[in-house]
Amino acid sequence: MLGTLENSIRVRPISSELSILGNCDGSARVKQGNSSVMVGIWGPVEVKQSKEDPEKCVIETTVKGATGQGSPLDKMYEEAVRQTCEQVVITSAHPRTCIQVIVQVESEDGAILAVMKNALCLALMDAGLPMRSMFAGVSCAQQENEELMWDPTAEEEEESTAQYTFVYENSRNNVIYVHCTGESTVEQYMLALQKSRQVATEVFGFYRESFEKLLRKDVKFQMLLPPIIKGEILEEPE
Amino acid sequence: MNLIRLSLAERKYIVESIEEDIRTDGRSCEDYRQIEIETRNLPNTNGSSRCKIGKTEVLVGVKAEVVDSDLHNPSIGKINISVDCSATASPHLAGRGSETMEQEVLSVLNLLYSSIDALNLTDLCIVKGESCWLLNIDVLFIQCGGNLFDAASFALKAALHSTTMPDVSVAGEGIEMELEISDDPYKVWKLNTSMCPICITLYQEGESFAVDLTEEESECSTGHIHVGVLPSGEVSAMEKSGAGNLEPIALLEMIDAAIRIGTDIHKQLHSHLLAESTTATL
Amino acid sequence: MADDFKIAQPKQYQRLFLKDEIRPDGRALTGCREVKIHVNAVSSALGSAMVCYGNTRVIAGIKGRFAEPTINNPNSGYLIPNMILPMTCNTKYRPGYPDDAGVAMSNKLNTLITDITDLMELCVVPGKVVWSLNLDVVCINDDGNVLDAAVLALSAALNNTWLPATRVMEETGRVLVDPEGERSRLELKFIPIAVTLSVFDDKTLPDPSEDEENIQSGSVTCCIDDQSKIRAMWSSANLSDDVISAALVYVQKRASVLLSVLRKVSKTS
Amino acid sequence: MDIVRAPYKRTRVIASQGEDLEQHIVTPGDVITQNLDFMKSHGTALSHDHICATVAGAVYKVDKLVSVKGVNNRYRGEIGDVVVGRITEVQQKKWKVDAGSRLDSQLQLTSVYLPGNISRRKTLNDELMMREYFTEGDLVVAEVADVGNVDGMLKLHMRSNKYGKLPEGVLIKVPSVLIKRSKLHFHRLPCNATVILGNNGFVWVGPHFSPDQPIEPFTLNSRETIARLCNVIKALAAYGVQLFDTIILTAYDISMKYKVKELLNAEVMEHVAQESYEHSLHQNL
Repeated sequence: MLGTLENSIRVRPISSELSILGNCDGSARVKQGNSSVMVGIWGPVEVKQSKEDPEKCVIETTVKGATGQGSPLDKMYEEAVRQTCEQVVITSAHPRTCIQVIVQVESEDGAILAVMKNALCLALMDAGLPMRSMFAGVSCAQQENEELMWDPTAEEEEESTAQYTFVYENSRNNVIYVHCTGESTVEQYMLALQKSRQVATEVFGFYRESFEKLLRKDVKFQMLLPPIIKGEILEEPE
Repeated sequence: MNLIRLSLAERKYIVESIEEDIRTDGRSCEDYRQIEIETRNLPNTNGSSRCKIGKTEVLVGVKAEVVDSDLHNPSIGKINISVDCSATASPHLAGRGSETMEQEVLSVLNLLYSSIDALNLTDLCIVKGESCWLLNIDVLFIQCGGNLFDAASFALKAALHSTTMPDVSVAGEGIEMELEISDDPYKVWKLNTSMCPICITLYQEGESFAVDLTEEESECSTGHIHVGVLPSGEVSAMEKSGAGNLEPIALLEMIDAAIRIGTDIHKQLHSHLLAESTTATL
Repeated sequence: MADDFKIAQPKQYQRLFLKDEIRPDGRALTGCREVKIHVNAVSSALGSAMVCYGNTRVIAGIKGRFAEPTINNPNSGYLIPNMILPMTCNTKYRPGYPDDAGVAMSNKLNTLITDITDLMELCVVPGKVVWSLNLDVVCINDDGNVLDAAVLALSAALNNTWLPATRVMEETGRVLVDPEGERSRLELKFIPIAVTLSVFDDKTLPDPSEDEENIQSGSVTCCIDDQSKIRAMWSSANLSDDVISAALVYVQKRASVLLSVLRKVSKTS
Repeated sequence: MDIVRAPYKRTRVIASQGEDLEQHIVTPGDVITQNLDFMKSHGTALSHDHICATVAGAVYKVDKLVSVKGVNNRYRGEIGDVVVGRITEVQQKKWKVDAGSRLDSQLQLTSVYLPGNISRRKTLNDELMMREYFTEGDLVVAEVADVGNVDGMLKLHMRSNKYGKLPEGVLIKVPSVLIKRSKLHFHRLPCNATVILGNNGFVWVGPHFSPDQPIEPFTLNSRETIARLCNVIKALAAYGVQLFDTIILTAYDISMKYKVKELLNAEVMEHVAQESYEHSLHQNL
């Protein structure tokens, strides 16, 4: 993707596939380097009465690691995925329903939380769920010489002194999720927060590209395009 | 795996169609859907493959590690298969819902590879009585659309075929023995998969039987047998499961069909894998 | 009447108070509940502490046992944190198996204390026996902000942990605790303090109560150590950079207050 | 025929039009317009004095109403739609029907014509007999009578003798946007088969049938026809071609040069879908 990043920021190639699973409402696979995550979304569907919420839809998340055996980290990832969904999805639009989010890690080589979030965003978009905004996950690792390294591999993460994962949304460019571990000063933290935003902007561009590709491929979309507005643009914002 | 419910009318139509030898998607009873196989798709493994049959999609990864030899079998390596059904196959399978199905597939795969000839395990021995290779084989179902057993066995064979094992050099002796695993990507050897069986599952439907059932069709079947077929056309393993009973004559007929279909798929699988490995090395 | 309104319209209820720059429990917007620390609350543990944040009450206890080290790190001991949220502390937790929230919190504690002490110090007989310290954190009552209380309790407990002296039996090679020997203090490289801010509408409220946690749109937890370094941060709220840097300033201030309390308590014990 | 193969990568793109696609595609969070005179509809929301998109898709504007249509939306339902569904639960005086919408749909006992085809008061006896009429798993065809205001739950009715339980046949699920809106949903095709295109994306293929009469016994030929129809519908749907009776028939004719089971091959599916699509474009011009 990428062309407008600062020279110091390097990320691994990112690729995506959309609508890969036939039996769910939305799905996506995102690969960043050797990390690959697949997300499937069911819903909104009817929910058991015991879990029903009369005002909004309930979000349930399951995260499965690459090895099959559960890891204690999965629970933390589940919490992270649910929190992001609740931030972004307009849950009041579908009361009394439930959305199931299934995250399957296919192979893991660093920046896994960011890859999860990116796959999650594309899958939510693919499912056509109403969202306040898109979001993009960016991981970076701070090395011993205080330099930042974006989209680290597992090895680079291991060697770093601090690891950050930020998730940005695109309507106000705010941060909606932070996961940071290791040791850093407030200044280093703020620097990472601000610089990572550039990567997020690139990821948003990548999302758009992925979607245009999907929509172009399908005649399905052609008929969605209303003939009335073909060639006519809505009012440009002043 | 009772996820879809069919009406009596649909069941009747499906079973009658199989008895008439023209199934709901136009195949005859002994026709397979197309089997899409690609290998080396997981970069962090020694060998891997993805197999798609209709909607069914399965991913297999092989990871090798050095372990201590077994006391009772000092001169052979080990394999360890694990089967996992991703919740992406269906939300009902999240949590413990998929365990029965995983167990069933695992037992069939273990049965296929329980015979010592299936994979030449002596190749996996590094130092007799000291250390050997352990192949950790992860089978992951991504989508389920019927005929999981066969898909898993095809993917497993393809993954083993694509597996490259690093060379190991041994220095010293006794307690001071040290193993050095080379990381040179060209100093590798491949497993001999010529005797790896594949599984052909035949499902009993009413009065007749069929292979490669779709999800809807498996809903209506009463019982099935798994036949492990070798490339030579010999039967290496067999298991009957599910409800229903079989006439001995029908059973013979089914085995006959399994061998016929199995050898054909073996042949095609072999040439496909060969073609793929040559393009990969180029 | 007020109670009905609170149950039916919790968010409106909260907004009415916030408009007047006050929180439902009488605190100022940036006010925190009273914090109490009581170290060595459990006499049978190597180190322990009880922490109260208003009605939230958490106990941390550290128990040591001998264990075999791993082959890769023959001289390193273990620190195993475990967060227990029993059903009795709040009705939202289910009985029986560990609650998801508890597992997620244990993970957070684990990442936080990875480097807290030199694990080599926990070595008893190199390659053979090391100390394995179980850091159990039990929530007695959950009235919001359990994570902060848990981190504070854990820090206070670790800061007051004394390892007993050991001796090795000549004949059998077994390791025993020597009750007469001099105990050694567990040296910490840093003392982490967690400060949570709850985000509601456009306000960030420190030290949320349970009612506030139920209606918040997200929260930020920042862990700062005694050298003012960020040790961990978990945030699930929609925040601009300005809000984050303002929050960090607040967190630093608050952490230094808590830290001085913790130091005072440790000294007197 | 080769069974084992490498995965098929779709290369050809059926659609070639839509050069000006970009300006109509929005992703969630994009500002559609700042002009608040517009009324917002599906797929849009008000945020910070802008009308923003909440789904990824195309902007749609009718007079002052703006909406964004996404690709994979669940079936929403409109009054008067004909839907095919599966009974999931028998409850007191009503059935629950899975019709692919967000919540299971409801079918009241009072809104069903019972055998005898007369609209009469339902007795306690009828209530006890509910499982005799429709039981769990049965496929039914019905009409949408009402759409719930808040949660969008569909209420169905069967007050016509064309609605009711479906006999032996095959159900195919396609995305609901692929069903072309039309007045006719029951298509008695000349190839001796009936196709019901439910607005909810559930397509039923089976023999000709009429209420209260047993269907003719199947022949090899009729089974083959049904299988062929199923396969071409799947092929068209896989490539996102909108479904209506003539395109299905066109595709059916085009597919005649292949054996039925060859229609399962990705290449053949693509070929059939492409040719039928081009053919239908031609006819429309």
